[in-house]
Amino acid sequence: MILLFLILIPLVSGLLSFVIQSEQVKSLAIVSSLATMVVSIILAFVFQNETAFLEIPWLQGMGASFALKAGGISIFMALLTGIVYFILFISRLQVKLPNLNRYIGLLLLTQAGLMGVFLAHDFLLFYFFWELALIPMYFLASQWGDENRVKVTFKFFVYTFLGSLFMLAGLIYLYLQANQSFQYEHILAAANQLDASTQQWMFWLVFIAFAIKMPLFPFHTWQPDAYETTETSSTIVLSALMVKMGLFAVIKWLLPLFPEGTAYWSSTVIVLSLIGIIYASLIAFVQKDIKRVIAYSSIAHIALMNLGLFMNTESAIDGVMYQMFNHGITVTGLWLLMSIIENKYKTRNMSQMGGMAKLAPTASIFLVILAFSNVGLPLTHSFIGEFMIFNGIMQSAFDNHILFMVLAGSGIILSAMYMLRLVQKVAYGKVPKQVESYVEAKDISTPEWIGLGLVLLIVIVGGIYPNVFMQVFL
Amino acid sequence: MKEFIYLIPLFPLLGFLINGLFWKSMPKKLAGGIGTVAILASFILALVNYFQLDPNSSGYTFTLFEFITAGNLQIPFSFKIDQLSSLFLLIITGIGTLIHLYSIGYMSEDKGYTKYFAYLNFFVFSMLLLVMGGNYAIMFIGWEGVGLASYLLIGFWFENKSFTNAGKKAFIMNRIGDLGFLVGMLLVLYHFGTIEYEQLFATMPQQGVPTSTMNFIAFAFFIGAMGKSAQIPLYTWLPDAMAGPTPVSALIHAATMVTAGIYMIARSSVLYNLAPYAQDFVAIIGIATALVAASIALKQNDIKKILAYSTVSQLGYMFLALGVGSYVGGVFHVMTHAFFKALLFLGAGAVIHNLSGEQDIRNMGALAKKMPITHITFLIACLAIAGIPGFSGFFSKDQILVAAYAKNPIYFYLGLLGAAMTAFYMFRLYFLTFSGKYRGNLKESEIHESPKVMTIPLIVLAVLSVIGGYIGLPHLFGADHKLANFLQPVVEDFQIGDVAASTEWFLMGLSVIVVLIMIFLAKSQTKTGIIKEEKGFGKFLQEAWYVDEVYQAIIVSPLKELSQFFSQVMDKNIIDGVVNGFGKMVQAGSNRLRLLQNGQVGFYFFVFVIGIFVLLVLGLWYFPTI
Amino acid sequence: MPINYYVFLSLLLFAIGMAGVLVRRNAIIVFMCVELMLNAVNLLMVAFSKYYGMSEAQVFVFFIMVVAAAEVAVGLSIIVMVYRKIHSTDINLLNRLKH
Amino acid sequence: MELYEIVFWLLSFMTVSCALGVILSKSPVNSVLFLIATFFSLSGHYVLMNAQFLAIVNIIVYAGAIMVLFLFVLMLMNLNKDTEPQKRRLLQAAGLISGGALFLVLIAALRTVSMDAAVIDGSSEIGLLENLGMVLFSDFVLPFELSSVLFLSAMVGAMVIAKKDKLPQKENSTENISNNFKNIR
Amino acid sequence: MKPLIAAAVFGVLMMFASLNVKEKRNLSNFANILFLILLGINIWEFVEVYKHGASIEAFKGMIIYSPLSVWFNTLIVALSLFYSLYNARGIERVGVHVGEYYSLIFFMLVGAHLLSVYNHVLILFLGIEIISIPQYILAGADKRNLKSSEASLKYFLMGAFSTGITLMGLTLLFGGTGTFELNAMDFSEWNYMMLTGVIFLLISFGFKVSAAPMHIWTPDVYDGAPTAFAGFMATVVKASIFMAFVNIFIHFYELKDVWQALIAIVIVLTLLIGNITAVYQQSVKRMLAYSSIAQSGFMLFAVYASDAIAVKGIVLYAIAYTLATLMLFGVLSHMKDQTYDGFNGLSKKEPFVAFALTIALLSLTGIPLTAGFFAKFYMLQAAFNTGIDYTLYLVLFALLMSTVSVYYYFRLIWAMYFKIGNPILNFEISKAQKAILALGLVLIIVVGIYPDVLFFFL
Repeated sequence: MILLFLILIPLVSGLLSFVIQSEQVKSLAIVSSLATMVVSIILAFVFQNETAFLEIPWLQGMGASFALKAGGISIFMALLTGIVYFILFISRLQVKLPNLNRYIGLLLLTQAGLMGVFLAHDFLLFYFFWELALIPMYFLASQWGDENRVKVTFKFFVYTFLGSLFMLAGLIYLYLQANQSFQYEHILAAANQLDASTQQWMFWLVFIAFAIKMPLFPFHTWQPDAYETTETSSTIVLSALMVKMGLFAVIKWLLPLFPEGTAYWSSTVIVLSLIGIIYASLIAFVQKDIKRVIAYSSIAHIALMNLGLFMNTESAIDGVMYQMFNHGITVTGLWLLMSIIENKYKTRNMSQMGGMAKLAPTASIFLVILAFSNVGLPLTHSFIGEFMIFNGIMQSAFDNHILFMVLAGSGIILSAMYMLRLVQKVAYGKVPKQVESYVEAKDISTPEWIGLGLVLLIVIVGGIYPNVFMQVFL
Repeated sequence: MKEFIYLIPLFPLLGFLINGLFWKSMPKKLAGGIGTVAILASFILALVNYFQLDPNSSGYTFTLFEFITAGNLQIPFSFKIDQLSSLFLLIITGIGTLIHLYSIGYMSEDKGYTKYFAYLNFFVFSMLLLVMGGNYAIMFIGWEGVGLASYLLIGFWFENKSFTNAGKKAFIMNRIGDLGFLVGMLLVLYHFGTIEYEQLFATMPQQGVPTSTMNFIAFAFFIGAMGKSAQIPLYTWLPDAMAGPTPVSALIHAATMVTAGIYMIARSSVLYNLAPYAQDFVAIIGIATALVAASIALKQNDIKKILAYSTVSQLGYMFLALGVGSYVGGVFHVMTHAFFKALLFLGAGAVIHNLSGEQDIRNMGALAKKMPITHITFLIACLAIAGIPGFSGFFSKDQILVAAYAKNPIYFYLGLLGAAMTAFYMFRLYFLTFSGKYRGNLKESEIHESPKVMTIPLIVLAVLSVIGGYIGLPHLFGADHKLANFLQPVVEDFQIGDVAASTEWFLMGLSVIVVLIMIFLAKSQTKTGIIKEEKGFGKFLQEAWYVDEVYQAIIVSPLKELSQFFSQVMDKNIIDGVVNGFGKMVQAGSNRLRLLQNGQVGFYFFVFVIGIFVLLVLGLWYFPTI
Repeated sequence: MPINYYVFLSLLLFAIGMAGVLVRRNAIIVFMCVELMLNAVNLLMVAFSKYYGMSEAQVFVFFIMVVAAAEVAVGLSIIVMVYRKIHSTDINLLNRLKH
Repeated sequence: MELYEIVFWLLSFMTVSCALGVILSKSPVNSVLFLIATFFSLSGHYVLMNAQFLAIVNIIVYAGAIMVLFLFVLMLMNLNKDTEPQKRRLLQAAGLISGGALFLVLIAALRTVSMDAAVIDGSSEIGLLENLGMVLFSDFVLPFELSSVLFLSAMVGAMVIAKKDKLPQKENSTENISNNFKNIR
Repeated sequence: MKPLIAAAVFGVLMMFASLNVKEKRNLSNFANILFLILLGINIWEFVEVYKHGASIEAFKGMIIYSPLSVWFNTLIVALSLFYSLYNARGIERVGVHVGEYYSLIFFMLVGAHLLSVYNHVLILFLGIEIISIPQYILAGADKRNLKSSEASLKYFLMGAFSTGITLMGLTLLFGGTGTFELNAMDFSEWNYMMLTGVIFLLISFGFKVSAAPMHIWTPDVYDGAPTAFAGFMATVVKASIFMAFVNIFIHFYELKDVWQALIAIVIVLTLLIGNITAVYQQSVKRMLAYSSIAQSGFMLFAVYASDAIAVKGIVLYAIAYTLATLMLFGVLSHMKDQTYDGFNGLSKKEPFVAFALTIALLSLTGIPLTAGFFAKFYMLQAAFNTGIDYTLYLVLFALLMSTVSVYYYFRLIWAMYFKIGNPILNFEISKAQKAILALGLVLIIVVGIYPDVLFFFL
């Protein structure tokens, strides 16, 4: 029952906020997200060893049921969703946007979709939520953000929609193989019985949806534009949570479903991931727009995580799970900072920035720490995750495992290059003359402080004593 | 002490947290005090630890908590306390205390005073983690932590772009090394299943891992050391790192952090002993670095640059020691070098401080009278680094050179060449700074001796620079090598051939003579106090062999070009072009296809009939397979 | 006469009707060609009726005629309506709706 | 060669040539007349196959009523001349070729169907009015009733379409359009 | 049987009403009441058939009532009611003969009824004709508008042509099998005559459901026809014809090797032409015409599979597609400017309407939580069920084209929500109409969440 709350609270409050016109919608958002977070925390830390399961009859004629199951990674991702949403709402308390109630409503609906994706234990239900998360996102991204947003969002939508349609084809095929049942176990059994060649093409049918969502090189081109143009909250939901759907789906669905297909294609995926790491990092290195730096950095990090998933080692997959959480948290903080910086300098062009360490020392401190968390410096939680992934890569049975490890590891050098460049351009140096007249010298506001503080707390605690979080899924 | 060992890193951490969290409201004096006291407390604990250490046991491992436990990956957050780490603890906290003390004076007029001490404490904390760590993972935490602290402190004056560039450069170069470290560590984990020193080194020789693998692992680790300890080809960050406040240069870029690589290899001596080729490689890189850096130092005019290249060069010596198997020699030199190099930097700092930031030795001179304590201590340090008998540097350097000779005489002769150059540039520096005439712009009356808080550390270090060598007297003198004995349970020299006593005397004498000649040469060169514009080879040396330019041309620029290509062409036009191409294709197809609908029924009938025809033909002839 | 002859004859008529639809541009003539096609069907149907000895087929033909008559009523009125507007029955002249 | 064979060939020739006349004659009125002739020859075929009732109906309904309607409309519009400028010979050739090709395809397919029982034997009863009436009003009563619906809708439709409405003209008035079209022609 | 009679009688009633009632509004109200009664009669009939359990044969096997067919018919009538309730104002504005329009619609429902229950091919033929002839007229109902007349003429000429094809097909089928009753047809020993007949039928049905390459009349006719009627033609009529299409091809199962391949080709062409051409359109109405072609491509999967799932799928698709398209056409009939730009900023002016249209568009795109998703789902499931090896490629192609469809559907959302403008309405969207939109919205979502609601008796 507690699982249902995770979906119902955001869903109901999301619908409710379309009705509320006044400022109260903010309190509603905070209360709702707080409640969701508390539920997810309870689920994660109190019931951690029990597998929560819920099944409500739904389409019995079709063999689909409203089945939710929380255990391991599902619960961990639900926790991430709960935390990120709370941070999001609390730290953007003072933001002024037109049609705020709709904005918040759509965000909450997206949350419901995300929760559903992470908890669904029925293939059809999973697909439902997969799309449910996408649609409000489309409106969020199209309605609030930069000028270019509508086109960019449209591309994003079409791209991901195409992917999910491929998954739909795979889903129907499996459904028929499983004697018309969508139950996870039945689908799993049916998929495992497929012969190798079928698994090989089925793999791509399903994986392409996830790969676009992640996004994996070369399916990534929607992402930088989308991140650049969307409003910060949407960006956070997109990059901290939505892209995790792809990774999550690989863990929960793809890998167990098609072991032979995975084995057959993993070298291809690995090569793509490795290219993605280096390629995206290099691009991030020369971006002028601060948001695009984070966007490309995100591609590189996701590529590393995807790489870990296809290593077929326990350590890598554990690491990826942890790193998904870490990346979600860190990137949330980074996007918050990017929006603070943008508001301060009224531009996103790095070359017109500088001297933030003087203007807003607290923000700069957060920036530096989160930048280093993004780089994977020890004592931040990203280090633990990346370390485990690297270890997993090293332990894998591939002949070239050392080469993979070195190439993947080059990401840590490149990430330092672009993140430090960002920090230097933004925080250091002097305030450029041309922006001096209108730059706001004020430091971050209290809500932002709370949000970023929470991020920081998780970053550090997760980096020093990771078991606090890792016990949730181990 | 065992149960309280975690207090050693905890104090600096607390200092960091207090200064870091309350940086806005912290009174200036308190900040310095907190910072210094935190390190002092650690130093005292380190002393206690040192004295409680059982000289015969090989130390103990103290597990604080489970760090990473996931599946078969079990990494505890543990400390390994043994002779090696205890020694380093002493060096770090000891010199750290002195430098903190010195900083109170040196940084007294800086706005980022509190921040400075917070960073410095964080550095010490990381460094302590590095040496105390009970496994490679903890070492790596400290390893990267010191990198971070170094980055922050180099770019301490963040408004200056070239300073922050230097910090960035340092961090990124270190990161390249870190990748090597990481690969090495993970390979160890892969082959031996643990990275916990105690289990690892106890069983390593018996595991039967092929030598080629061991070489590879050792090589990977050495890449890490190259980055951190500024060896060829990753040394160029260190001279730039002098952008930071001078005490920082003293502490981080001379005395402690840069020796982390030596510590790591000494710690992994079991591994390196099993990896002969990697050892040779270490030695070659070491001696090459020593020579290259020394040659560059010959022609530098910035006081800190000279010291920086000197540091690189000395670090090369240490690696030479490690490479030829003289781990004790390496560690010994680390210690003595820490004393005299910290002293040199602090002295230089005092000079710079009192000359209002002037760093160019062409604008100095005749400071001996104005700053007597600084002068004397600086001279001691110069004598020590040049290897004048009686001073600490002499003993450690001699031990290294003898070991090198035992391995291969070429190492010795090259090392001797390096020592000669060292003596030359150090005394060139000394003479130009302290003797002759004052060539700067300041009024001479404005130049005065530093405050006590700055001179006391100088004096202490000067004393240490003199006596530090006596714990490692060569066997030749009939005395015990105390340091070797002390380290014996943990690290031992490896396969160093015996050198006949007479040969040893000869070598020692040779080096002393060469050094003395060089000092006089330096004296004569600097008599006029005028340094000519360099030309030809001199210019080449002055410009540091154009290494930075070469790196820029063959690595950085192509990388940037490539990135620009990826960003502008590959991503925008090719990959995204394909994606958008689909959209455009659909649009264009739509534009063509809609012309089919030309509005004329006659044509529609045609389309219809053709459709009928095609379907009939296909249906009646092509498909019937019933 | 074997039924094949009638099949061929009917198909020939049908094809002629179809060709007429394609060739002619006068709406009325086009419609007449369609009637020709219908009559081809009628002929075939009668032949089958004979072949199978089923009078239902002839009733079917009867209904085809009924439908044809209804279509003619509607069709001619549409043509008249169009003619009133554009004073022509040329089918290709009407192409305001396109693309 | 039996008599009925001669009649069959004769009628067939007439049918086909009249049908060709429909599509090839330039004057619409001629086409109509050719079509009526076709219907007559088809009625001859029906008689040959002992479908006397249908033969009569064909003449009365088709040739009599429907074609007269056609003729009437043609006269009404005064289209008794060639209204199709023969510009697109190619298109016409293509039309004929398509029709021919389709015919060939069908023939080629149906040639293989072996149905060689004779259909002209002069002995069947099925075409008699009595039989047809029995079938029509017993088995086919539903279609019979439905055809009334069809006629009703056709009736209503013809009325809706053909009646001149008294309505205020919209912006794109009929007059303007007809003028435009006059200009085009 | 009762609904059949009732529909015919109601048609006649409307004719008489139009003689006596002068107020247009009263006529449409009367018609709405009649629709409601018809729906009631349909439900009554359905309950009877459902209670009876098995299928009922009537008129010596000419028609067969099965629960499914009567249920489908009930849904068709319900959708007609939905249509007429919303579009009453639109219909009134088409021309003077409002009563006659309604009476024609009732006659079309007679045809639709026949198309879902026929067993005798003559009934099928009559059904097609009864449903077609009123369409020719309705297309030309707006006599002030030349486009309407043009549409009518085009539709009529091509429709008559296709009648010839249909008849040839039916005749050849009879020649091949020697019977008119579908149940009695035996295809176990096939010959080219029946095969040719089947292909002819495929072509003629393809024409009616606007499958490429027989689709070519569709855009012009839907574009030219009065918006109020185009909606009906594109939805209810099409759905019933599809039902007939699937039902007849189920009987041709033994020949499936041939016609499945042909339908596969037709599907590919239909999806390609429908979707791709729709992309370039500027007029929403014309876009909807192409969209209806595209959706036909999807519905053709039911024919392709021709099994029990396909029939269910057609029911579902009919509902999903019809509801959504009716909503779109309904709102479209209000718009002065029927291009995309005419919709700019509709969300500001009519937020609820814009929202309802958005859901309708999402349903057409096939997004989960809307009826359109399950509709497509059933289609693809049915397709996969055939087990033919090239089905996968067919399905993938269909999905690819579905992605293309996002472009033109979302363009409308884009216009309504993200563009600024002041849309001008010909006449206000009344509260009642909004309520009907809301009903449609709820239905789309309910079916989207729980499609079993349509099959509760099966």
